[in-house]
Amino acid sequence: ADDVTLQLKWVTQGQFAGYYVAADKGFYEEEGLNVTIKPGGPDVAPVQVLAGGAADVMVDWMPSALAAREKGVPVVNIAQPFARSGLNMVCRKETGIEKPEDFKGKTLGTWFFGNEYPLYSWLAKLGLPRDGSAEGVTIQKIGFNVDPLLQKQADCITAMTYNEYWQIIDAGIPESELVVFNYTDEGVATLEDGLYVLEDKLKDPAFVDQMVRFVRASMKGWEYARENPDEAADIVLENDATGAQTEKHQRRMVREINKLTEGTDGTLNMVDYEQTVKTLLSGGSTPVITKVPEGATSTAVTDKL
Amino acid sequence: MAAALLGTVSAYPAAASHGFWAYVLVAWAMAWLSVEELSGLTPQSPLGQRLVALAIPLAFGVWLLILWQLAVVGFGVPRVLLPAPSEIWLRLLSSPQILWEDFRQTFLKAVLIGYALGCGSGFLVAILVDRVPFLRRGLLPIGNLVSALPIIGVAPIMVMWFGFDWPSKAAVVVIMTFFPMLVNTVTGLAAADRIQHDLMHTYAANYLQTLLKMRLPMAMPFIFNALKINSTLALIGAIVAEFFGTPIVGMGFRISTEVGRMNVDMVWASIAVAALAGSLFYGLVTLIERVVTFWHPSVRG
Amino acid sequence: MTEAGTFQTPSRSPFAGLMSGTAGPVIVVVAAIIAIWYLAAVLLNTPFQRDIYQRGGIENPPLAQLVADTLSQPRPVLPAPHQVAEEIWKTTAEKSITSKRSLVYHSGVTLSSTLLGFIIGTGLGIALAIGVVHSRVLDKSLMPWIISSQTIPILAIAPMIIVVLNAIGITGLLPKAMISTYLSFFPVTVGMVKGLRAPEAIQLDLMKTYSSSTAQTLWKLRLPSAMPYLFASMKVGVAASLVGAIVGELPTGAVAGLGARLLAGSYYGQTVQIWSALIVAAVLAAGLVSLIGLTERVVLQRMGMAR
Amino acid sequence: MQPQPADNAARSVIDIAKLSLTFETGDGPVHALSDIDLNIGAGEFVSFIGPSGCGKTTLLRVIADLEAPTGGTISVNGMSPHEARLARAYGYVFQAAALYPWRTIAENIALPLEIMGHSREEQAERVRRNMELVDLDGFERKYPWQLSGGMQQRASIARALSFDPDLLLMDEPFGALDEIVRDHLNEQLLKLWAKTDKTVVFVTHSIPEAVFLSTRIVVLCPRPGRIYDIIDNPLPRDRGLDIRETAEFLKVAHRVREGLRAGHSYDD
Amino acid sequence: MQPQPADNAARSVIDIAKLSLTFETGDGPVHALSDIDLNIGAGEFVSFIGPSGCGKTTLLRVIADLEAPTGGTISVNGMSPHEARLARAYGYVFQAAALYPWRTIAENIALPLEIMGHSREEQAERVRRNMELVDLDGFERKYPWQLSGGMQQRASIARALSFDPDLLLMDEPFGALDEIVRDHLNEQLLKLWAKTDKTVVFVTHSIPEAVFLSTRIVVLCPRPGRIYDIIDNPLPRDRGLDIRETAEFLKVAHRVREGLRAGHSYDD
Ligand SMILES: Nc1ncnc2c1ncn2[C@@H]1O[C@H](COP(=O)(O)OP(=O)(O)OP(=O)(O)O)[C@@H](O)[C@H]1O
Ligand SMILES: Nc1ncnc2c1ncn2[C@@H]1O[C@H](COP(=O)(O)OP(=O)(O)OP(=O)(O)O)[C@@H](O)[C@H]1O
Ligand SMILES: Cc1ncc(C[n+]2csc(CCO)c2C)c(N)n1
Ligand SMILES: [Mg+2]
Ligand SMILES: [Mg+2]
Repeated sequence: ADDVTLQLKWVTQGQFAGYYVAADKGFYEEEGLNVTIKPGGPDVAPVQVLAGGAADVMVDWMPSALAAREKGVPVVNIAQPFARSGLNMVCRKETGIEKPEDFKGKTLGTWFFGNEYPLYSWLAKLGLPRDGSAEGVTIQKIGFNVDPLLQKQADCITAMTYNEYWQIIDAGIPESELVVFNYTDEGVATLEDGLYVLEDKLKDPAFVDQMVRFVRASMKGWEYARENPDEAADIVLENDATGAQTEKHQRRMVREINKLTEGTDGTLNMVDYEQTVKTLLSGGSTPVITKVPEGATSTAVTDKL
Repeated sequence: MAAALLGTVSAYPAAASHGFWAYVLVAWAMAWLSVEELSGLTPQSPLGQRLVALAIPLAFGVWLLILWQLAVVGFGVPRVLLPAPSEIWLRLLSSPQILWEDFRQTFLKAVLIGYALGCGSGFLVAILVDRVPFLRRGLLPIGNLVSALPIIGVAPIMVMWFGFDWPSKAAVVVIMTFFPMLVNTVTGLAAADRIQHDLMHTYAANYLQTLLKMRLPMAMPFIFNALKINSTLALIGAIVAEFFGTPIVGMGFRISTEVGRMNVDMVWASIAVAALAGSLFYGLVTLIERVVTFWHPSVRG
Repeated sequence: MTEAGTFQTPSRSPFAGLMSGTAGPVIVVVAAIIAIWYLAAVLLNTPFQRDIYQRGGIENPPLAQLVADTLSQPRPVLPAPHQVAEEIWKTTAEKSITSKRSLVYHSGVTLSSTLLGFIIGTGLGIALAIGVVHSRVLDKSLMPWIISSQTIPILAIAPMIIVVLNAIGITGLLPKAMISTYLSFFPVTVGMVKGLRAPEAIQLDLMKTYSSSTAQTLWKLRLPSAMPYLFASMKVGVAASLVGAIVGELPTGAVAGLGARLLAGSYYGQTVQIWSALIVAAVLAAGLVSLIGLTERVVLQRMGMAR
Repeated sequence: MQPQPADNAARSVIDIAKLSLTFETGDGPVHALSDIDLNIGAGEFVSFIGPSGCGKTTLLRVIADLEAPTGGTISVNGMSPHEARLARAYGYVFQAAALYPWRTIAENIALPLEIMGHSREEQAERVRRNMELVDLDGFERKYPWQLSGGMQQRASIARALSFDPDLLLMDEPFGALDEIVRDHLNEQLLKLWAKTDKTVVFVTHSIPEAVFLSTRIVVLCPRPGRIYDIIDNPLPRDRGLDIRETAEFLKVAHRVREGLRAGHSYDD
Repeated sequence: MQPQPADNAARSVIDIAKLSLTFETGDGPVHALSDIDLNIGAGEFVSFIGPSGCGKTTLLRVIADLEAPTGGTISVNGMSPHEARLARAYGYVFQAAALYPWRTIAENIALPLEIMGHSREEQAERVRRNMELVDLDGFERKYPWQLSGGMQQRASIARALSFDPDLLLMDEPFGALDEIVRDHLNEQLLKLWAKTDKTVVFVTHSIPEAVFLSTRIVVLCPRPGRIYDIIDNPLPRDRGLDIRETAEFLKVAHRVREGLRAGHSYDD
C-alpha cells in the first residue's frame, strides 16, 4: 500500500470526521492506501509541515494557503470537500450591535494565524479602521475558546457554526441574547477546509494517482459521515488521543459539518474560488494577497474521480 | 574567507557539493582558531579587556550566522521553515516601527514589571519561609507546586482574570519567576557556615541584623543565580503568554501571527529582538552581580 | 545559679508532634489555600451567575443559593476545589490507566518525555558547565550564546524543530524531550558554572600542589563543592523540563499528555478540565522536585555535608 | 581538684558545676567535657591550657552559649549563658578569624558596633583605635583575602575588643602570630585588662603565655575532657615581659608543663 | 646579606635570585616581596621567620608555583617552579588546614594518594601510618568540622606527609598546637628529616622552634618583604629537646630575636 500522510489544520474533532471515517471504515485501505492522520494544533502551520516534507497533503483554509503561495510555498488546492463557510461573527445582544455598521467603537475578538483575513476583508468593506479608535474597531487576538465573549472582554468573537457557537449556547447564553453574522451572508465568505499539496509533486503521475484515490476515499468518508453522523462522531472520539472531547458536542459538530460538505464531490467550485480571491484582495491597507494567484488550483485530481 | 564562501553560495544556490562542505568545515575550524586567538589576548587596559570580552562572542556569533546562511542556502531549506540571516536582517531594517512597539508592549511592560514582582515576591516569601519554620515546612512544598504550573495552562486563565493587555502577561511572568527565586534564596539563606553564625550569635545580633549583615550577603550568589535564570524565563513567559490572547501588538503576538501568515522572516526578526533584549538584560544582571558579589571566589578568581 | 535546664526544649503541646513534621504544616497551608480558593471561586463566578439570574428573572436570590450556584457552574471562571477534585477522581481512580480519558495515562506520557528531557538536559548542562569552566574559548564564545538561546521563545521554534526532526525521521518521544532538554539544561549550566567555580582559592591551590590533572581536580574538588548548586539548579531544571514537555505536546499535534489535555480543555472552555490537568501537572512537578530534594539530602548526608 | 572561688572576694562571673557535654556523631558519642567544676570571679584572667582536642574550645563555647551542655549547671554573670549572651556580656575571639569576605577590614571590625547601635563617629573612632592596637593601620580598606593569616587573626581580635565587653572569651587569639607581635599583644592585653578590670577567659597552647597573662591557669586533659589541675598564679598583677626570667615564673611554668604532659601519652 | 650556598656542597634544590612580587589591589600595589636572594641545598632544613605580613607565605607560595613572581628568577630542582610542581616535587602544608568538608579525615589524608594513583592497600597503609604519626588514630571516620582546630591542622600535616615528597614546604604547620604536641611533632619531624634526607622549607613564628629545627634560619622583614638576616645554625644535626637549654641554642635564638625585633616598630 502507498503511504500517505495527512496534516490536519486543527485538533481531532468532528470537523475532520470524513477522514477519520475513511480510515476507520477501511475506505483508504480499499484504495490501497496507508493513511496517517496528523492532528494539528494552535501552533502547527500545516504549510510548514508540508514544506518540511513531513506530510503529503494538508487540510487548510484557502486564505492562509493562498498567502503561503504568495510567500513562496507553492501549495495547490486539489480538492474542496467543504463547499460552504462555517465562519460567524457572534455578538452579545446587550452591546447594542444589530448590524455590521454597529461594530464602530466595539471590540472584536478573532483568531489569528491566517484566520483573521476574512474579518479584515470584511472590515475593509465596511470602511472601519482597525486602530482601536472610536471611529474604528479594536481587534483582539483571542485564544481558542469563547471565554472572551462570556467574560465580556470582547463584544463579538469569531465562532464556527459547528463548534464555538454551540459552546456559547452550552455556557448558558440563550440564542435570543446573541446576534450572529454569517460571513457568507455578508458576502465575505472564504473557502475553508480544502486539500492542498505541493505543486511540483503533481508532476509525478504516481502521486496524482495516490491523491485521486485519497480524495475518492475521503469523499466516501464524508458521505458516510453524512449518513451516520452519530457513528462518525464516535469514530472521531475514538481517535481523539486527548480523551477530552464529549460525545454530545462531537455529535452535534458532525451534524453541523455535514451541512457544509453537503452536495459536493470534492471538486472546487471556481465561482467560490473567485469570490474568495476577491475578498482576500480587498483586505484594506494590508491585503492578504497582493495579486491574483496563478496556478493555485488544480483539477488534476478531481478530474479523475 | 567568509565573503568568498558566501559568494560561492549565491553563485550556485542549492548546488552544494562535497567540496563545498569541506570548505565550510575549514571555515569552521578557522572560526574556532580565531576565537581561540582572541581569547588568548589579555590587553592591559580595562577598556581593551572589555572590548575583547565583547569581540569574542560577537566573532563567534558572526561565524554562526555565516554557517546558518550557508546551510540554508546550501541545503535549499524552504524559506517558510527557516529563513536565511540575510533575509531576517533585511526585515529588521525594514520594520523598526513594528518591532519597537512590540518590544515596548512585551518587554518594557509585561517582562520588566512581571520580573520585578515575581523576583520580589519570591524573595519576600523566601525570607518569610525561612523565618517561620512552620511555613518552611508547609509553604515550600506548596510553593514548588504553584510555580511548577505550566505556563500554557496558566496563560489562558490569566487572560481570563487579568484581561487581554499586558497585566495578564506580567502575571504569567510572576508565576514563572517566583519559584527559581524562592528556591535559590532559601538555599542561599542557609549558605552561611557555623562559625559565621556563631559570630553573630555572640553579638546577640537580632534576626534582622543577622539577616542583613550576614545571611543576605552570603545568599547573594544564589539570589543572582535566580535573577539570571529569571531574566531569560521572564521573556519566554511573556512571549508565550501572548499566544493565548492579546491586543494586536507584542512580540509573542507577532511571532504567532506571522507564522500563520508565512512571514517567517518577521518571526525571526522578532526572535532576534527578543534574543538581543534577553541577552542584554542577562548581561546587565551579570554586571550587577559582579559588583555585588565581588568577594565570591567565582568572581574574585 | 541557673539550671542548665534553661536550654529547655519547647513545651510540648498536643499539636507539637503534628506541627513539627512536614505533614501538619502542609495540611494547614493547603486548608488555607482551599478556603481562599472557595472564596475566590464565589467572587469570580458571581457576575456570570447574576447574568443567569437576570435572564431567569430571579431578583435578589438568597446568598446561600448564590454561593451554591457559583460553586456548581458547568464552565466557571474559577472552578471550585470540589469540582476539580471530583474531576480528578473521575479521571484517575475511575478510569483504567490505559484509557485516553485517564489522567494517569496522560501524566505518564508527559512524565516520560519530561524525564528523558531532564536527564539529557542535566547531562548537557553539566557537560557545558564543565566545558565553560575549563576552556576560555568556550567560556568567552559559547556562554553568551547559551544565554541568548534561552531568550528565544521556545513555543515559536518548537513547531519548526518538530517539523524538521520529523522530516529527518525523528518522531515519538525524542522531539518532545528535546524541548524539555532545551529548557532544563540552562538552569543547570548556570548553576554548575557557579558551583564549579565555588571552591576557595586555597582548596584549588592544594590540588595544584599535587599537580593533579584537570579531571582529578574536577572530580575530587569542583564537583563535590558544586553539589549544593547542582541540586538547587536541578530543582529549577526539572520544573522547567515539565513545562517543556507540556509545551512540546502542543506542536506535536496535541496527541496525548497533560499539555494536550490542557489545550483541549482550553479549546472547549472546560475550565474544570484545565484545572484538573493543571493540578495534576503541579503535583507531578512537586513530586519531581521533592524527589530531587530527597536525593539531595541523601547525597549530601553521605558526603558529610549535611550537618 | 575542687572548684575554687577566686582569691579576692569579688563577684563571681562564671559558675560551672558538674558540667558535661557529649557530642553525638554518626560514629558514636564523643565525650568532649565531663564533670567540670569551675568558678571565675570578676577581674580574673583565667587561661585554659591542655592538649589539642581536650575540650578547651568546647568549654569556651559553652560559656558563650554557642553549645548546650548535656549535664550540669552553668551561670554567667548570675544569668544563664543564654541570657548573658542576649545581654551582650562578652566578646569572643574565635580560633579561626571568621571575617566576612564582603567587608573590608575596617568594616569587619565595625560589625559588632553597627549591631550594637553605636553612632557613626563612635564606630570610626573605635575602629581606628583598635586597628592601631593590633598594628593594622593602613589596611582599613583591604579585604580579608588580601591579608596574611596573622593579619586576619589580628583583625578578629580588634573586632572583639571594639565594643569593649566586660568579659573577654579568647580562643587561641595569638596562635598565628610571631613571637614579637605576640609579646607586644600580650603586653597590650595585660595593660588593657589591668586598666579596665575586665574578666578574661583565654585559651592558649603556649605555657609561657598562660603563665605570663593569667591569675589562674586551668589545665585540661582529654578523653573525656576534664580539669586536671587549677594553678593559682602568685605573680603580681602588674608584670613586665622580663618577669618571664624569674624563678617564680619558671616554677609555675614547670607545674603547668607537668600537668600538660600528664594529658599526653608520649613517652619522652 | 648575600646569597649563601649551603655549607655542604650538596645539590642545590631551590635557587632564588633578585626575586620580587607585587600584588595589584583595588587599593594600590602591595610590595609583598622585594629583591630576595636565596639558595637552599638538598637535605637542608630552612626556616622562614618574620613579622606577620612580611611575605613568608608569599615566598613559600612562589616556590610552590602558586604565585608568579613579578621579577627575578627562581628554580626548583633545577626546573622552573611550574615544572617542579608538575613533577610533584614537593608536599605543602597550608597555614589553614584546608580540609575538604565532604571527606572524612582518612579520606582527606588519602586525597593526594588517590591523585597520584597509589593502590587501595597502599593508601590504607599510608593513611594509617601518618594518622598515627600525628596522633589522630581513632578519628579516621570523623568529618573535619567534628575536629578541634589543632586536630585539623595535624590532619593536614599527615596529608602532606602521606605521599612522602622529597621537598616539604610547611607554612606554620604547628601554629595551632600546644607546646607538648608541638615538641612531640618537632621531634618526629626532625627524625623524619634525618632519616629520609628530605629538604624542608618551614615557616614559623616561634623562635625556639626555628632554632631547634633548622640548619639555617632566614629572617624576613616587612614593607617591602625582604631578607633581613640569614643565620647558620651550628647545632649538630642530631639534637634532642634538651638542647634548648644550651648556651649555643640561646645564642642563636638571641640573634634571631634581634633580627625579628628589627622588623617591628615597637618601642619596648
Ligand atoms: N592575594 C593578595 N592580594 C593582595 N595582597 C596580598 C595577597 N596575599 C597577600 N597579600 C599581602 O602580601 C603581604 C605578605 O603576605 P603573606 O601572607 O606572605 O604574609 P606572612 O609573612 O605569611 O604573614 P603571616 O605570618 O601573618 O602569615 C601582606 O601585606 C598581605 O596583605
Ligand atoms: N561539632 C562537633 N561534633 C562532634 N565532635 C566534636 C564537635 N566539636 C568538637 N568535637 C570533638 O570534641 C573534642 C574537643 O574539641 P575542642 O574543639 O573543644 O578541642 P580543643 O581543646 O579546643 O582543641 P584544639 O587545641 O586543637 O583547638 C574533640 O575530640 C573533637 O573531636
Ligand atoms: C492558532 C489558531 N487559532 C485559531 C485557529 C482557528 N481555527 C481554525 S479551525 C478551528 C477549529 C474550529 O472549531 C479553529 C479554532 C487556528 N487554526 N489556529
Ligand atoms: Mg580549639
Ligand atoms: Mg603566612
